[in-house]
Amino acid sequence: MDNSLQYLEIGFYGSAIILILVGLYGALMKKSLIKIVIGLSIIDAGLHLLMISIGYIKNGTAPIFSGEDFVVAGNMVDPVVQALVLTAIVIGFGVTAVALSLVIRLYRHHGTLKIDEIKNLKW
Amino acid sequence: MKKVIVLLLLAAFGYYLAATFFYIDFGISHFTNGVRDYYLAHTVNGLSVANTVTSIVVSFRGFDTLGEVTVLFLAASALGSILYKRRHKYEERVVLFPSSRIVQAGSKLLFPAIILLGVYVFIHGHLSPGGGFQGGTIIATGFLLMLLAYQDYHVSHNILSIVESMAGILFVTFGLLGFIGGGTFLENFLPVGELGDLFSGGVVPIIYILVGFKVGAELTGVIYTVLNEKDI
Amino acid sequence: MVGSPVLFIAIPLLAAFIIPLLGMIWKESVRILPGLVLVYLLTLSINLLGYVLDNGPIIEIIAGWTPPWGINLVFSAFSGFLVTLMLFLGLLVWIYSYRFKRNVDFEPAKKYFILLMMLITGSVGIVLTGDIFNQFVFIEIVGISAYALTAFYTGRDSAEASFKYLIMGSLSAGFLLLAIVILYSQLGTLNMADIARNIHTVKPVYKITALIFFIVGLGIEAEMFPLNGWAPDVYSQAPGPVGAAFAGIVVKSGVYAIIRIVYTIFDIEGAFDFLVIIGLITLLFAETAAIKQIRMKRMLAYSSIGQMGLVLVAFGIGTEAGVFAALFLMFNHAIIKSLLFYAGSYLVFNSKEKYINDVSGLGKSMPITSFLFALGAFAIVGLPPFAGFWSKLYFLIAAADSGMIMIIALILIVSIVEIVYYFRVVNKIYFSKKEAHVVPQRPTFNALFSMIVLGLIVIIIGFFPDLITGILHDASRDLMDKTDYINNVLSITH
Amino acid sequence: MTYIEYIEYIAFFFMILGIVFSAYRFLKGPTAGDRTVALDTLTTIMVAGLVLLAYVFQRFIYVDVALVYGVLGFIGVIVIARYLEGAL
Amino acid sequence: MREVLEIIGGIFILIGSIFLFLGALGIVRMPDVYNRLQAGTKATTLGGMSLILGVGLLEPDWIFKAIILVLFIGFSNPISSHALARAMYKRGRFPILGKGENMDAYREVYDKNKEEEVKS
Amino acid sequence: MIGAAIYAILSKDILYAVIATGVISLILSGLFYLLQAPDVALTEAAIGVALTTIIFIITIRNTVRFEDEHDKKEHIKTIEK
Amino acid sequence: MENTSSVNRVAAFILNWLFLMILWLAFTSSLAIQELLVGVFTTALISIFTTKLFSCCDISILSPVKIFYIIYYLFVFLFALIKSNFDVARRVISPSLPINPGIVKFETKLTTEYAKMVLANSITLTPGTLSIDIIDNTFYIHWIDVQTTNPEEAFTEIAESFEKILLKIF
Repeated sequence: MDNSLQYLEIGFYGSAIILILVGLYGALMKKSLIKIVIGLSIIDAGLHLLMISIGYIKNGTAPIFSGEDFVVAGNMVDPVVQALVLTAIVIGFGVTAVALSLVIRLYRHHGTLKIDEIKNLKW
Repeated sequence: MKKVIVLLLLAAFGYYLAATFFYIDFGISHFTNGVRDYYLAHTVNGLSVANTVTSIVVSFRGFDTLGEVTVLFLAASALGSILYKRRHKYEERVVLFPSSRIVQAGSKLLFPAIILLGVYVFIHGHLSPGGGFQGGTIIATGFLLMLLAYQDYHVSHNILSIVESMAGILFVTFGLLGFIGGGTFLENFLPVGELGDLFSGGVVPIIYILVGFKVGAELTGVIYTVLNEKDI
Repeated sequence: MVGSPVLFIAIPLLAAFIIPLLGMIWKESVRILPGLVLVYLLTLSINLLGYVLDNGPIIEIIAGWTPPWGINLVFSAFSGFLVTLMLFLGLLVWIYSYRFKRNVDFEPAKKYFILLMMLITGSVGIVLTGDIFNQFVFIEIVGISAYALTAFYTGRDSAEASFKYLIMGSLSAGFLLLAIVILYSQLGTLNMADIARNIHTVKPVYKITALIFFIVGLGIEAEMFPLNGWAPDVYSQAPGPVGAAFAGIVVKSGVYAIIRIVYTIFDIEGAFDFLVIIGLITLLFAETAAIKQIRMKRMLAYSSIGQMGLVLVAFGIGTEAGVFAALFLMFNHAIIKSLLFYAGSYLVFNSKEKYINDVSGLGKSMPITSFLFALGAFAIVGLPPFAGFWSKLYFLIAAADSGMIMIIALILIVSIVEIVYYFRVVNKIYFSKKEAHVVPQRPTFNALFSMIVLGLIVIIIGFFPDLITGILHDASRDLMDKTDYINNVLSITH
Repeated sequence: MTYIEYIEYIAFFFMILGIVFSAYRFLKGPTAGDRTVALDTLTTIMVAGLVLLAYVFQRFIYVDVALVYGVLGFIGVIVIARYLEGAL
Repeated sequence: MREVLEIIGGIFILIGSIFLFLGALGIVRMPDVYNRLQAGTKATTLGGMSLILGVGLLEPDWIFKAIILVLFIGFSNPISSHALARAMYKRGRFPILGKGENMDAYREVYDKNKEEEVKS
Repeated sequence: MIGAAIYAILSKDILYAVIATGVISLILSGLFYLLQAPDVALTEAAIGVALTTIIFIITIRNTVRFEDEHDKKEHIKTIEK
Repeated sequence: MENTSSVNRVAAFILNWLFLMILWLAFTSSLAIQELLVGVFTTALISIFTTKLFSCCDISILSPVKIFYIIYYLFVFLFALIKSNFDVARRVISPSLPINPGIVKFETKLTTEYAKMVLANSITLTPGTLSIDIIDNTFYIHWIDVQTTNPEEAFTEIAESFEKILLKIF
């Protein structure tokens, strides 16, 4: 069991950081508003992965004391980050929904999604 | 040119992040006397809740959850206010034409099962993975399936908003009931019961069930609002 | 004890959940209930503030878990003062907007008042909470209500401003989350006092990284220099009272969060210099931008950013006198900028483009509004008989005590710039020919009432500054005393 | 290593290969339908994989996740299909 | 008894994983959406079912949940692939046809619908 | 997952990008599961797979599917081919 | 008439309740008294709200004959499923891709919606076929290896064995 997961462990931080960077690139460079929102949600995904991997403990188990096989608390992974990520995911969903409704409004008003053409206010 | 600059900046930022985080070793515990061990010890002894994540979300950091529920509530309100149109008819068709008979029959059969799954997830939030948010989301997704499959399926807006408000009010009221006997906000005032039983954990499962109802109603409302949004 | 600080959060939430239900039965209640809640909270906070000034801070624990395990709220002299100020301004915003746009439908009105109440509640929560992740949640509450309120009017370019705000807001939330997770991974706790107690054990590299991320994340709310691109657009596109609420309430909570991070949690000396530098940059940038503006609300917005830069500089001085001056500046800014926004938004009420030129010659047709605007303008640039004078004076004294002569010179130059652009407006109001196409709009009774209250406060504080300095001294002492904060929070028992 | 562990390794190997193939189809795939097929396949493979992982971890309660996963993945595919149909 | 169950479960898992792999291979190799759906649906459905059943056999306590999952997969997978196939046809992605006459019986329905759409 | 993320950012067709976000959250929740966080995996699956997808898709329906007109023409060409 | 419909509704309610209760038992996998109590309560509540939708079959489905046919159907179906998988495996692995795809149609004698759905699902999972649409009684089937385009022959080839049993169940 240990060996099969060992190779995966190396990549967690790396993939989280790459996700953050890819999302940032999307949010900063893309022209389409929806792409920007997608970039934001990718940043969120990377952050959540980063947080969870910080809380991981090798050979740990989930912080649930299940009835049939009572597990000792010693080798449980960190429950706090999990609770934080739970909160963060729900909040991120709320923000995404609001952002997309704003995108719809902007499209109604301007008839385009390109950020270059929406500049009544100076960007 | 701008692209190159941004890419370079991003690379620098990524290097910085990587340099910071790779020193935080993966897979070991980084601190000795954090709050984690207290939580793990007291979730069984103090609250008799099996799922530590649930006990943290609902009891130790219950205030966060209140805020989080509020965020969803605000998001639903914000959607309503941003997309508001004066001549808004709720009788408007949600989808253009009904889906095929197979999908209709299938979703009819699956709908009760999905709702039951959602209810199961939030009732057992303190025993197994899951809880109010997840259960509420599953319920909302079940409604989404029905809304997609049928052309004339309607969810009453008033009922949704009543369920949502009642769940929220009860949540805060349960919090305020914690003041009974000189306690604090959101304090557990019920007997905690035996670990692993369904009726255990004092107010934790009750609050999570309320959260489930609230999130389910809110997200269904969000889906409904968005589905009705159409250029005329 | 007269009440519990947790009511500041619980009661508005309860009201927010009740409002949709009551609104089905009695439509007017959606406008009245938020006001009642705010009145109640204001009395509560005044009572608590009186109690706190005599007996020391109130630490409220939640869910029966003592810090650092549970979340706690801290109502000290410093936070209590800010909360009272915010609630007072919030009440005025409510009065002002009670009949703002009479023709607004029921549904938007309901949402407007819920969102406004939650904006105020979220800001109060940011100030009260003693837990960094809880602060993040409240920041998101403020954020979402702010996005929605900015985009409230469908006609203008408000969605664009709101979208801009949203992008920056969620990027900054990401940075905040990163900072929180770095601190958590090192210390295993999220409580501010606990972090402050153990921060010296953290390696400097993590400390600095976390601090930078925190400041970047919170700088959005506080309108710090590179992150304030949203502010002018938002102020100019949001409804008038909402702009006042941003300037008076949201920004204050952002500054509070930064100050709490820098003063209490971290023990890095360089952070103060950093605040001074960034404050100065913000100030210079904003004032130079403000003088170029041709639109009323954008000018006010840049002026507001400049004031926040000034506040940051004052906090960056790092002495008790500096903190005192900063608090006084914040108080004045909150009062006066709200007044300017209220009056200004009526001056350009019927003008489509909201140019400054459109206010020409309105002094005759709108005497009270014009007078109040002029009063605010005189006060904010720091002319002697008004409130702004004292705060600038205290600020200069504090800076001189710390030997920052260059800064004094810079601030004086900037003040002259301020005088130029504010007096330009006042000059237009009184001594220019009236433009034909602008129709003056009489303020409603509510609006007039709240403006006059603010104007009276400006004058009274100007003549009797001692009314407020006592509280401010207590508050600044409270902020400076870090060990006391840690001990108070961590020694609380159930 | 026991007999079951060998089986697990082989199963994981095949599943990862399956994930790689469907990812290839997802990235390649000329139309939206192909991508959605890849998503559907991926969901099924993941559900099976989650159940197998639950067995590896020896935690019964983990199966809940797989259950929820199956339900929601199905609805996600229906959503995309309804959009492609032009019904939304 | 336990050993027998283990052996049977192991075989089920093996078969399941091989079919999952074949399904994925199928969606790579097949030439158009409909054929990919054919391969994807059938192989992954049986693969997932047998793998989950195998795990259920290995751990007899889990068998009920495993059966529910199996039923669910068997029920929902064909529905979703049917919905997808119909959607693709309605979008006008006609299948690759083999040799023979009158191979596309659904085309007439599609054309009729299109005509009605044009009229209205 | 990273491939899907890069694809989501680079693809010209926003619908494909949306499906890619579905794949991202699918694999992400698998990783959460590997990291022994079933609660989070459940949440991510519940929110990421269906709800986010529907909201994005409705946005696409109410706006446009492509980043610019040129891409749309290309797309139609490939369909007709 | 009124009477029978209300009887039907009660029957549907009981069936729905039973169905959900079985699901609940499987979800919890426990017979603790608290779980059962809560389960009975919640499933009753849910079935009250969803009975209107849940109309797949009347109460007679619980009769032993029909249950026997259901089990028999399951066996036939499983056999077909396994056969179809080996068929797919053969096609996928063989390098030349032996396919000859096309769409055929045929009529069915089934009347109820659910029977059609089950038939369509079974067709999708049996060798080389994928149901694309049902319009009234006509099935449109994508066939990976078309042997005949004649509706009757296609029917005997694809669906006859299932339909025989389904007619007995519904």
